[in-house]
Amino acid sequence: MKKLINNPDDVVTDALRGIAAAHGGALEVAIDPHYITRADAPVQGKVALVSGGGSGHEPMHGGFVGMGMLDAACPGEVFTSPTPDQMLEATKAVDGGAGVLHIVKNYTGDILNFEMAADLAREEDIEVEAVVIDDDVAVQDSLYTAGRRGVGTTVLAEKICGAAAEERRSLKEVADLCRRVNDGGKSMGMALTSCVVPSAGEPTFELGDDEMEIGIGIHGEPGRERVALEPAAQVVERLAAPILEDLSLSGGDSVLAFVNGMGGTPLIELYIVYSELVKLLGGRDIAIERNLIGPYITSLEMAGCSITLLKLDDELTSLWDAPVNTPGLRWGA
Amino acid sequence: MKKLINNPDDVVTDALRGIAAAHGGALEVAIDPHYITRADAPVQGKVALVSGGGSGHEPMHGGFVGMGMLDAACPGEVFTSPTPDQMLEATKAVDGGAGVLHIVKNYTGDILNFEMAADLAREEDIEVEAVVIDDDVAVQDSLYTAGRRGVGTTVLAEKICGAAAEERRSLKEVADLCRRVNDGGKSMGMALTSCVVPSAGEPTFELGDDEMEIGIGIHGEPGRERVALEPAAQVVERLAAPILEDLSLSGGDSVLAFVNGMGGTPLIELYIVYSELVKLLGGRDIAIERNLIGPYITSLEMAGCSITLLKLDDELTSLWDAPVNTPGLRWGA
Amino acid sequence: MTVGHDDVVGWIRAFAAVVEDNRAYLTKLDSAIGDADHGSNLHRGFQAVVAKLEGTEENDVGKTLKTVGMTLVSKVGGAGGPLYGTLFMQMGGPLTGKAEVTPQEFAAALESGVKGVQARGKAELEDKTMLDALLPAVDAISSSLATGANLQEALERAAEAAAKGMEATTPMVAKKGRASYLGERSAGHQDPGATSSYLLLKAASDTLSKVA
Amino acid sequence: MTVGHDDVVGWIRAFAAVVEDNRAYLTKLDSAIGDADHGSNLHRGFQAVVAKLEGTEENDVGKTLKTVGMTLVSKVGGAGGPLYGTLFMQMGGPLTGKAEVTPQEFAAALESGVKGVQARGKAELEDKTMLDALLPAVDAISSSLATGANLQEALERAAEAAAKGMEATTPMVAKKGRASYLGERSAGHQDPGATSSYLLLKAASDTLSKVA
Ligand SMILES: Nc1ncnc2c1ncn2[C@@H]1O[C@H](COP(=O)(O)OP(=O)(O)O)[C@@H](O)[C@H]1O
Ligand SMILES: Nc1ncnc2c1ncn2[C@@H]1O[C@H](COP(=O)(O)OP(=O)(O)O)[C@@H](O)[C@H]1O
Ligand SMILES: [Mg+2]
Ligand SMILES: [Mg+2]
Ligand SMILES: [Mg+2]
Ligand SMILES: [Mg+2]
Repeated sequence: MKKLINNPDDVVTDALRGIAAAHGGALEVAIDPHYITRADAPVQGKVALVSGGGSGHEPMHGGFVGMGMLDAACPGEVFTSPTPDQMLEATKAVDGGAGVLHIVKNYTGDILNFEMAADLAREEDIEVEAVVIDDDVAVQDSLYTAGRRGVGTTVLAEKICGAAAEERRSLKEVADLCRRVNDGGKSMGMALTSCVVPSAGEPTFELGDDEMEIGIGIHGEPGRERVALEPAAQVVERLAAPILEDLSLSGGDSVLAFVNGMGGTPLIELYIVYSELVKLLGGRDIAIERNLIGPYITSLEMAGCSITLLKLDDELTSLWDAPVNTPGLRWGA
Repeated sequence: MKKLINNPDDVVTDALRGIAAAHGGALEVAIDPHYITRADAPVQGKVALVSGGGSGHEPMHGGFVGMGMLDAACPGEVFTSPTPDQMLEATKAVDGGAGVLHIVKNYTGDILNFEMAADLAREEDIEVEAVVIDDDVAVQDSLYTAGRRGVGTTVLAEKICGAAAEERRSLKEVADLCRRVNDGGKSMGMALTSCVVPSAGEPTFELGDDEMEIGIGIHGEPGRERVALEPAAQVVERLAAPILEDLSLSGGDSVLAFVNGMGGTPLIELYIVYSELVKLLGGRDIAIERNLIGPYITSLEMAGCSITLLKLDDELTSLWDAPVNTPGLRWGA
Repeated sequence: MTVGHDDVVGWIRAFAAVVEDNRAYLTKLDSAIGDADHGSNLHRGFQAVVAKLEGTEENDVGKTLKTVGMTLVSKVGGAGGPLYGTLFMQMGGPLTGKAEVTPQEFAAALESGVKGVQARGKAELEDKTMLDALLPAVDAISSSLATGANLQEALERAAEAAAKGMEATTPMVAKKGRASYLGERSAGHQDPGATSSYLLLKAASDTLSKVA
Repeated sequence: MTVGHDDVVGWIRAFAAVVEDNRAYLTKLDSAIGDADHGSNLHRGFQAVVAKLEGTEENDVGKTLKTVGMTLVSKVGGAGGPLYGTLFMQMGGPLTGKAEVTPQEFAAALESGVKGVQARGKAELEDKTMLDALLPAVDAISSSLATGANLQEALERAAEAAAKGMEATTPMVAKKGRASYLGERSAGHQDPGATSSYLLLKAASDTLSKVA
C-alpha cells in the first residue's frame, strides 16, 4: 500500500487536523466525535444543511462546508458511514432555529445512522428533515432492494440547496428542492483501477491491464460489468447513454454537466472526457448550460471518472450560480 | 497504459477542446498553434503575463489564465516545452501596450523556446521581459549545470505577479517582484509511483512496492534518491528540511505553505501531509500565514506530493489575497 | 444452569477476540461484494466495547448489553454499527434488572435483538445479510430448548444453524446492503455480515456452554 | 562529386525514417535520464518536415535546410526542437543560393550548424549532450577532407566518431539538460540526444556517400 499516511487507523483524524489547520478561519473541526462546521455556525434563522458519509471522497463533504453550501459535515471512517452521535452533535451545533436538513446518500449504513441521529435530534426538539440522494443509474432500482446509490448528484444538491438556504427558504422548501435536484440528476461512474482502503491494505478489486469496470460506485465496490479498455469517446457513450435514457432528456433541454474525477485521474483526462461529452450532447441538441469538472466526489486514489447530468431550469441555474465559499467549491465570494 | 484518452497523439488537442467548451466565457483557446488567453485580452495598459510549458501539469498553466493571474498560457505536448511560435502568438494576443512578462520554468527546452519567442516578439516591437523560476532544492545548483528546476513556486509567482499586474504596476516592477518570489520560494517533491507519458505508453521509471523516490521533478524524471516507504511525518521531514535550510527560515518568520498533489494522490492524503507540515513548522516557530493544498502543478497521474514554502511579507500576503478568477484558483471574485 | 453477568461479559470478550483474529478475513469477504471495511468496522467497535467493559462494576445483564449496543452504534458506523448495535440494545431490554438469566430468558432476549435488526434493516431471509445466519440460529435455540435441550446443546444447534445460514448466502443474489448494487454478480460470495453473525453465535456456544 | 538539392532532401527523408524506426528506442533512453519524449518529439518534427518537403519546387540547398530548421523549431518543442532547429537553420545559412555544394562547403556548413547548437545550448564537450556526438563528427569530416579523403570516406569517419562520442556519454555525469537534475545518477545511461545525433550522421553517411 503506497499512501502518504502515518497509520491506517489515524487517516481520518490526521486529515481532519490538516483541514482544521488549513481552514481555521472558515471551518471548525471537532475531533471527538468527528464533525466539521462553518465557523459562523449556527446561522440564526437559516435552515442548516448537514451531510456526511464515509471518508475517502474528499473534498466531499468536509470541503463543501461554508457559506452557500453545507453548515456541517460528518466524516466517518474511510468508506464507513459516520455514527449517529456525530450527526447529532453536528445537528445541534448548526441548528439556527429554522430546522436542519440531512442530505443522505442512499447506502444502508448512511440511512440507518442518519435515521438514528434524526430521532435523537427530534428528541431534543430540533426539526429535522432528511432527503436521500439515489442518483446512480448503474444500479437497478426496485422496491425490494436497497435501491440506487447516492453519488455525483449529492455535490450538486448540496450546492443548490445551500444557496436556497442562504435565501432563507423554509426547511420544507429546501427539502423539496433537494428532492427535485435528486429527481433531475443522474450519474454513472467507471474505474480504470481499484482503490486501496487503508485499513484493508490491498486493492478492493483486481482489474487486468486491459480492463475497466463500468458502473462502479464511490467505495471501490465492483461495478456493473467489466469490459476491455476503450477510447474516451466510447467510455463517455457508455456512461452518458443510460443517464440520458433515465432522465428522458431530449433536444432543447438544458443540463448541468459534471465530469468528476475519482481521485487518481488527472485533470487533463477529465477535460478529454468533457470534450467527448460535449460532442455527444451536442449531437442530441442538449445544451450544457453549466459545467463542473474535477475531483469532487472521489474514491481515494481510484483512477476513473463519473458523469452526472442535472436537468436545469432557471431556478436551479440561478441557485447554482449563487455565491459559494467553501474549500472545495468557491465563486462569487 | 490506462488513461481516459482517445489517442496518445491527440491528448493535448482533445483536452484543449474540453477546456474551450468548459470555460467559453472566460477563456479563448487557439488550436493552431496551441495557446489559451483571457477572453478579455488584451487588457489595455496592463502588463500581460504569459507562461507555458509542457502539458501534463494541469491545472497549470491553462487553468491559471484569468483575472488576477495569467493573460495567456502556452501548452506544449505532454512534458515537452511549447514552441516559439506558440509563445509569439500568445504574446501578441495579450500585449496591452504595457509589455509582456514571460514566466519561464528553468528547463533547457523552456528556456530556449521562450528565448526565441522573446527575440521574435521584440522584433515586432513588443517589450518582453523573462523571469526564470528555479526553486527545486532537490537539484544542486551550480554555474556549470542547467541549475535547478522550476516547480511549485511557479504557481505562487503567477498568482502574486498577476495581482501586481492588475494593480497596473510596470513591467519592470512585476518582473522584479517575480524574481523576489522566486528567491523566497523553494520546493521539493516526492513520488510513490511513476507516471506514464501517453506517447511512451509505459511508466517512465519503475518503483518497487516498498519504495519511494525523493526529489523528483514534475516530468517523471527520476529523483535524488530512492528510499524505503515511510510514514507521512518522515516524508514531510525529508521534503521540508532542505527547504528550510535553503531559505534559512528561522523562528518568527511567516510563510505560505503549499502542499501540492502530483495528480494521483487524493486530497485526504494531502491534508495529512499538511498536518505534519504544520507540526514541523510549529516546532520551529515558523508561522504558516497562508496555505494552498491540492493538485495545482501535477505530473500526470503520478502519486506523490511536493512542498513549497514561500517566505511572506505584508506585500506578498496582500497580493496573494487579492481577487483571482481562473478555472484553477479562484477567490474574491 | 443460569447465565450470569460475568458469563455474558465473557461471551462479548470472546467475540471481540474472534473479531480481532478474523478482521482481515471479514474485510476480505467485504472486498468481494462490498467496500472492504466490515472487519475493521467490527474490530474498532469491539475494541471500544472491551475498553468500556474494563473494570466495570455493573452487574445488570440488560444494562451491560445495552452499553455494548450503544458503544457499537457510536463507534462502528456503516451498516454494521446500527445493526449490531440494535441487536445488543434490544437484547438488553428484556434482561434489564437481572444479574443472571435463565436459558429461556437468554433465548427470548436474543430473539428480540434479532427482531430489532430486522425492524431496522428491513431485510428478509435470503436477502443475503446477517439475518440469514441470525434468524435460523434463533429458531434453533428456541426449538432446542422447547424440546428439552440444555443451553449448551441449544447453543451448539444455534451455531450450526448459523453456519448453515452463512454458507447458504454464497449462491444468493443480494437484495439488501451494499452487495445489492452488484446484482447478479453478488452471487458466489459469502456475505461478510452473515459470517460475523455466525462467529457471534459460535462464540456464544464456545463460552456460554461452559456455564451450562 | 557535389551534393545536390535532391541529395540533401534524401538525407533528411532518410533520417526521418530512421527516427520513425527508433522512436521508441530514443524515448526509452530519455525515460532513464529524462522525461520520455525525445523519440516522439523528433518524430513529430520530422513528420512535419517530410510533409513540408513533399512536392517542393525549391532548388536552393540553403533555403531548404532553413525550412527544415524552422519547421523543427515550430513543431518539436523541448530542448531538442530549438537545438536541432538551430543546427539546420545555421547549416542552411552558408549554403543559401546554391543548388549543389562541394564536400568542403557541406562540411563547413555542418560545422556552422553545430556551432549554432553550442551557442544556443551553452554546453561543452562531455556535458553528456548531443554535442558529444556532433563535435567529434564535425572534426572527423574536416580532417578527413583535409587529408584528401572523399565525401564518402569523410562521412564514414564522421559517423564512426559520432558513434564513439555517443557511447562515451554513457559513463558521463550530465551537466546540461534534464539529465543534469539526476546528478551522479545520470551516469550509466547513454544520452538520447547524442544517440539521435549519431543517427543523423549515420543517415548522412548512408545516403550521401552514394552521391560521392
Ligand atoms: N438491511 C440490512 N439488514 C440486515 N443486514 C444488513 C443490511 N444491509 C447490510 N447488512 C449486513 O451488513 C453487512 C455489511 O456491514 P459493513 O461492511 O460493516 O457495512 P457497510 O456495508 O456499510 O460497509 C453485510 O454483509 C450484511 O450482512
Ligand atoms: N544545453 C544543451 N546543449 C545541447 N544539447 C542539449 C542541451 N540540453 C539538452 N540537450 C540534449 O537534448 C536531449 C533531450 O532532448 P528532448 O528530450 O527532446 O528535450 P527535453 O529534455 O526538453 O525533453 C538530451 O539528451 C541532450 O542531448
Ligand atoms: Mg462501509
Ligand atoms: Mg521534454
Ligand atoms: Mg462494508
Ligand atoms: Mg526529453
